[in-house]
Amino acid sequence: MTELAPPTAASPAQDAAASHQLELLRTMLLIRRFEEKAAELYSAGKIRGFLHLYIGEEAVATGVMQALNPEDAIVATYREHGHALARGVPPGAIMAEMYGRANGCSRGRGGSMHLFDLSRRFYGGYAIVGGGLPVAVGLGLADRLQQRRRITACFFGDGAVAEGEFHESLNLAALWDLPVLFLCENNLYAMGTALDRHQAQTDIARKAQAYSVPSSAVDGMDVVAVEAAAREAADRVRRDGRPYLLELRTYRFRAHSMYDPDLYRTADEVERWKQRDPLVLLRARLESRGAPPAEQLAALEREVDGEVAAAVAEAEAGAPEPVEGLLDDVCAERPR
Amino acid sequence: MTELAPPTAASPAQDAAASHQLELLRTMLLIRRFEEKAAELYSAGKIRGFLHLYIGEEAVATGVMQALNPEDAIVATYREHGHALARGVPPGAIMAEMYGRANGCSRGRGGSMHLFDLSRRFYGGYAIVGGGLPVAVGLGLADRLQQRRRITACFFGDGAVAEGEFHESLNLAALWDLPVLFLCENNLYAMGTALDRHQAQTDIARKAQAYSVPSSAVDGMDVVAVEAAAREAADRVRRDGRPYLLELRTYRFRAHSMYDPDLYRTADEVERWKQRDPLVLLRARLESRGAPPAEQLAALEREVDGEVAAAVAEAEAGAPEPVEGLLDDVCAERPR
Amino acid sequence: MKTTYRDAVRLGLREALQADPRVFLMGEDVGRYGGAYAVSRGLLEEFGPERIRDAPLSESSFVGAGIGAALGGMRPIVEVMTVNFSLLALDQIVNNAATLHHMSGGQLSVPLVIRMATGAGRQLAAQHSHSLECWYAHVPGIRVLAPATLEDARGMLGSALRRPDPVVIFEHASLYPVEGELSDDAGAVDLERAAVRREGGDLTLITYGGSLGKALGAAAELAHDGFSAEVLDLRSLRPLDVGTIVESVRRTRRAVVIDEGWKTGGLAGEISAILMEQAFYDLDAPVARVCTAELPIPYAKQLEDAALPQVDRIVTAARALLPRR
Amino acid sequence: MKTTYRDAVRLGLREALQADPRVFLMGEDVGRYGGAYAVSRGLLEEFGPERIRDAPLSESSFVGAGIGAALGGMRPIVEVMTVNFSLLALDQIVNNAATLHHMSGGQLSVPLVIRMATGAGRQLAAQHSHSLECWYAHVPGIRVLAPATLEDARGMLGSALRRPDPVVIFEHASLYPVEGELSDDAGAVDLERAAVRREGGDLTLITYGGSLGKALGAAAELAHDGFSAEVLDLRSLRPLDVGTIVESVRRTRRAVVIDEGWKTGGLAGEISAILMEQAFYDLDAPVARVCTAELPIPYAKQLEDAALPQVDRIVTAARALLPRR
Ligand SMILES: Cc1ncc(C[n+]2csc(CCOP(=O)(O)OP(=O)(O)O)c2C)c(N)n1
Ligand SMILES: Cc1ncc(C[n+]2csc(CCOP(=O)(O)OP(=O)(O)O)c2C)c(N)n1
Ligand SMILES: [Mg+2]
Ligand SMILES: [Mg+2]
Repeated sequence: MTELAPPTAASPAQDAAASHQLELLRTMLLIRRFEEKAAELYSAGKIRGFLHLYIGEEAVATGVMQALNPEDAIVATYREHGHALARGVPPGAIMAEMYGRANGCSRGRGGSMHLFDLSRRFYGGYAIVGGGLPVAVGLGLADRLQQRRRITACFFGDGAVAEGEFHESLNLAALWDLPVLFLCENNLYAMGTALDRHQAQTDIARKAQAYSVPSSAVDGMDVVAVEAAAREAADRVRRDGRPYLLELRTYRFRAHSMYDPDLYRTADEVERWKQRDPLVLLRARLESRGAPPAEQLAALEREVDGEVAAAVAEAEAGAPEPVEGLLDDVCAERPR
Repeated sequence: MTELAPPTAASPAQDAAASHQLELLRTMLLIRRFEEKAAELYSAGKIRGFLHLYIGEEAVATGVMQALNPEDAIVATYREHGHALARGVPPGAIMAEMYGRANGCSRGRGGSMHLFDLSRRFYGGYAIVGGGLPVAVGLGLADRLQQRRRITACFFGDGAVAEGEFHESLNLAALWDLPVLFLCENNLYAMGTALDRHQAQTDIARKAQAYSVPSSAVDGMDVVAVEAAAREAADRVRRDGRPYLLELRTYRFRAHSMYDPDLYRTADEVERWKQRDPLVLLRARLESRGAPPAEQLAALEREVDGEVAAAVAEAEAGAPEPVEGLLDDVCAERPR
Repeated sequence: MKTTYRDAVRLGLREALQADPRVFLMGEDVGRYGGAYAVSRGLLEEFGPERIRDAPLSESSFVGAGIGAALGGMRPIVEVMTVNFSLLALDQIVNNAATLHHMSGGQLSVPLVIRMATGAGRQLAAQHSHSLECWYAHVPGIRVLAPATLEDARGMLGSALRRPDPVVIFEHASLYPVEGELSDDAGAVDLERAAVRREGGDLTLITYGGSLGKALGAAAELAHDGFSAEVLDLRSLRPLDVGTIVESVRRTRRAVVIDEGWKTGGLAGEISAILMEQAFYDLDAPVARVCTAELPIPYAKQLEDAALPQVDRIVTAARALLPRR
Repeated sequence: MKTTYRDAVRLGLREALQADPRVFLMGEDVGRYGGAYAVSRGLLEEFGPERIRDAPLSESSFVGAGIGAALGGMRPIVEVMTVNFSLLALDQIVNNAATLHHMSGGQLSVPLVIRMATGAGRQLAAQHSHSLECWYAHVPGIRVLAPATLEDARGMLGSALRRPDPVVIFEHASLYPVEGELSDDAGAVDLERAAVRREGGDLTLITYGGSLGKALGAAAELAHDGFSAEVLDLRSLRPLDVGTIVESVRRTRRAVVIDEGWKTGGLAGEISAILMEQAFYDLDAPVARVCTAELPIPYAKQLEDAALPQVDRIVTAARALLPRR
């Protein structure tokens, strides 16, 4: 499913592919650095509440977003910094949200778990596991009823697969021919519960058969493979107006949240997965073809660091939401 | 899967089979006549609330109950007169319950949808579709934890398959190795919604694969086939201590409930299914082997009629529950 | 015209479907079956299966799909067959529908209408007879309505669809066959104000939905004894029209709240607490409550009748507050 | 011994598991992870995976399985990670656990204990900060407890397990790290009575769970001004110990109810309504409520703080009822 050519003299197509892959690297690096910074700021007490890091899983959001158009919709979970960044939500607006500031992308109401950006059809982070799936089905239904050719991408974890809403939502989407791309980020754990201790059948992609939904699984550490699989799946959803389930096999390098002492897996296991760090893999892929030069990579690192620093500065500079506006956003209809 | 021998001179085994089949006929006839009477009494205003008839589906409960031992548990739905009768709950206690009398099997609190008989481990009729499945899982869990070799039989309809609890419960039972026999009574409709309008994948037995649960489907109009399939499935659950899903393909001859104008299917379709009336099929099977003589069948009819009449008399004679006891059964612990 | 509450709801649905192509009705058996309470009969033929959408038994997900469809630009009307089954969808309603506008800092809004039948009185026993309006009325971010009259049955729906926020409409199942007059030009109704259904000066009976008839019955009985009871129909359970409630009770100085929910922690207690806070010094007697007894609803008729608010219990409660005559 | 609320709950769990082989603990991440709030850490090692049972994310079904296991002769303790997620299991709790004894005419009983964390105050925003105790307290057929102290955190569990009916225990998440003294022989506690946590004669502050500390803080501030506030810890939210509540307020003649739920339709309103009915003629001022503002809980600290009951809001509400000094 990859598009890699053998390493010979670079054709224009290969150049384009390389520069695209550099873009992928840039996005993944932004997610990585942004979250490393967020973890630091959490320890410093600048960010509060729950913070779920995506580190290790960057290839998934990054690869999938390549397959989506601006008019497509996205539904994500509480572990959604990566998705928001890859979708183009400004890092400053995300960081400010985690600071709880007025310039945050949810005006300080949502925090890390509830990032929203309607202008990018980023329909938010949902923190009730499984709770985003029905919403995605509804977005797909709206598109169908309005005969629009756009799709909804719905991210959720392996843990969500156990919830009844997974089952109900896949059935609804299939029954009603809805253009929803279901994306299961299988990182092998739901908090501290390993896949084989929460699923009697651990082949998630296969579960789609129970709803006559086509499905496949892809190596979620290889961003190029993710992009290819996501493009194929998204194109199919767009073309057929029917759902598809793509399972992305990945791993989180950090604990579930900042509260998690991470007692349920061995350091060894984590280390083994880090060998397949998506950034390392992509870098190796680029390097194996001789590109890009070290200074280009260093520049990219600098740029990304600068972007993260700017995001923090934006958050620090943000005004706190005034307490007087406490009841402002409860209803869209303003009280008379 | 049947045990029928070619019709030659009767061996002792054949005699036993024939007399057993006469028992099956008797049970199915009791359900049929009991419910015909209930429908009459409903029109007369003696029975109130919702009344869901099982007419047409008698082979399912009758056949399955043969495979269960007295120590096994049963969880049923709101359409459970047949299950209660086949399990041996006294017809008088059921009829009295539908009259709302003190001698009813739920002391008038439950009515038609909530029949209970703890002495027979009949854990009741559940009227929230899908709501019985988790309870059955729990009964199985209790058996596992107490290392008992008994099973729980859990009946539910095709409509319930769409509920999240179906998905969650099958996964739990499989994941935890619980001795639960899931019995899907697929009568092709959930109220007025045909199977293919509520399930994207209409092969219900096949859905069990999503949980690594073994499964099969059987002709639910043929009581002999049902019994054989249920025995095989129950034995397997008992032996392996793991769940099994048996789909029973059947049809209800009457409307969903007494409120249902039955607008969603054709008279023709109902007529075609009536050709496969489980009572007619079994009678034909018996007759094809020359047994039983007409007078034996007539006697059986008379007996069953008498039993139903006695049940009605018992209900009529039952005392109403006194209003003073209104708050008696809210908690098992009596207020001090 | 003479019609029924059921037909009035259907009329409201038809008008809404005709008026706005974004409106559609979704729920279990709303189409082919014609609605569990026959409310939507005929609509499938008129509007087709895309707009009269039969849903599988998946309450959580089809309600959630209603939320998503509202986000996607539609104006869904989701029917949950009864409030009992809505427990399966509460997560979507409370955690998503009611919060999305807020959590997104005002970016998203969810113009979703959820209709459901509620209430007891038909011997349907403990899993089909709840009155959980008070739970919904507890939740910020949603509006809760309870039409008790034909006008409201027809008109509240259209008015609700014009709001940008989620609205939950409770139709008491025993009202569907009730007959009455409905003026042909009845249309949108106000959603903010409680309605005085009978004027009076000696005490106020405060109620809504399926209990309105019983309150009016009690008021008629009290009139025989020479007491004039004002009957207030709350209409909107969230937000409550506190102004009208307090104004009436300040005037009559006595109140009985009638509510088919269980007493403890129910809506009647909320009204009583509001009167405590805002009319304490005007009260001549403590506010009384007539609610459902604290038990799952039993099947047997005499038990169910004894469990529910009835005219005689309302009259007794009222008399206890009134001076002897 | 000096210990924490968290450890006190764990102690209660250990004691229960040791005392009765029918007891087991089941819920998401109670085993390998050690509990979302580290309450059950170490129990897996001590009691093994059959009795410390990690459940998949399937709230409705593992709570329902708890019901079935109770019917089958076990004494399950089901942990729902927080009350927010319990919405997914409400159907099982309300329609099955609370009704089975009744619907079966007294044949079945469900000796099930459900524990869950509740409450806000840790910047977890609108989907992780509910206080829905009042919903549970509305439902006949279940008992609802809210341990506010270390003794209750440890003792209520054992007492609950001795009851034949479903019991729901709410542990306010902000209490887990609270330290205190627990006597070594602390054991079973009474489940019926509210507790006077501070005696006083000028007014009664009525509260429970996570708000007890705030009420005590307010009482201390009021004492500076020369007012002696009695602080009542409800402990049992269903049934309510109406006797103790009414006795106290009849004596002090003034009351403020503090409850972290949203105000409208919350538990504070119920207490106010009870006082209306049973202490109206003894009140010198209307009963006041200090509750959470009517909005989904916001993430930003200053907004969350402003939304929740705080000591200063309690003091202000109390002062408004008291004579000027
Ligand atoms: C309904 C519900 N139950 C429990 C939780 C607590 N919780 C938060 S994340 C999580 C694990 C989810 O695992 P998975 O779906 O695999 O996503 P991941 O965190 O691995 O990305 C749990 C149990 C929740 N948020 N919602
Ligand atoms: C959760 C829930 N939703 C809706 C209903 C209303 N209802 C009662 S029976 C039924 C159809 C169930 O169909 P199926 O499971 O196939 O059982 P059948 O009636 O055919 O035996 C519906 C929708 C209900 N009782 N519970
Ligand atoms: Mg995971
Ligand atoms: Mg069916």
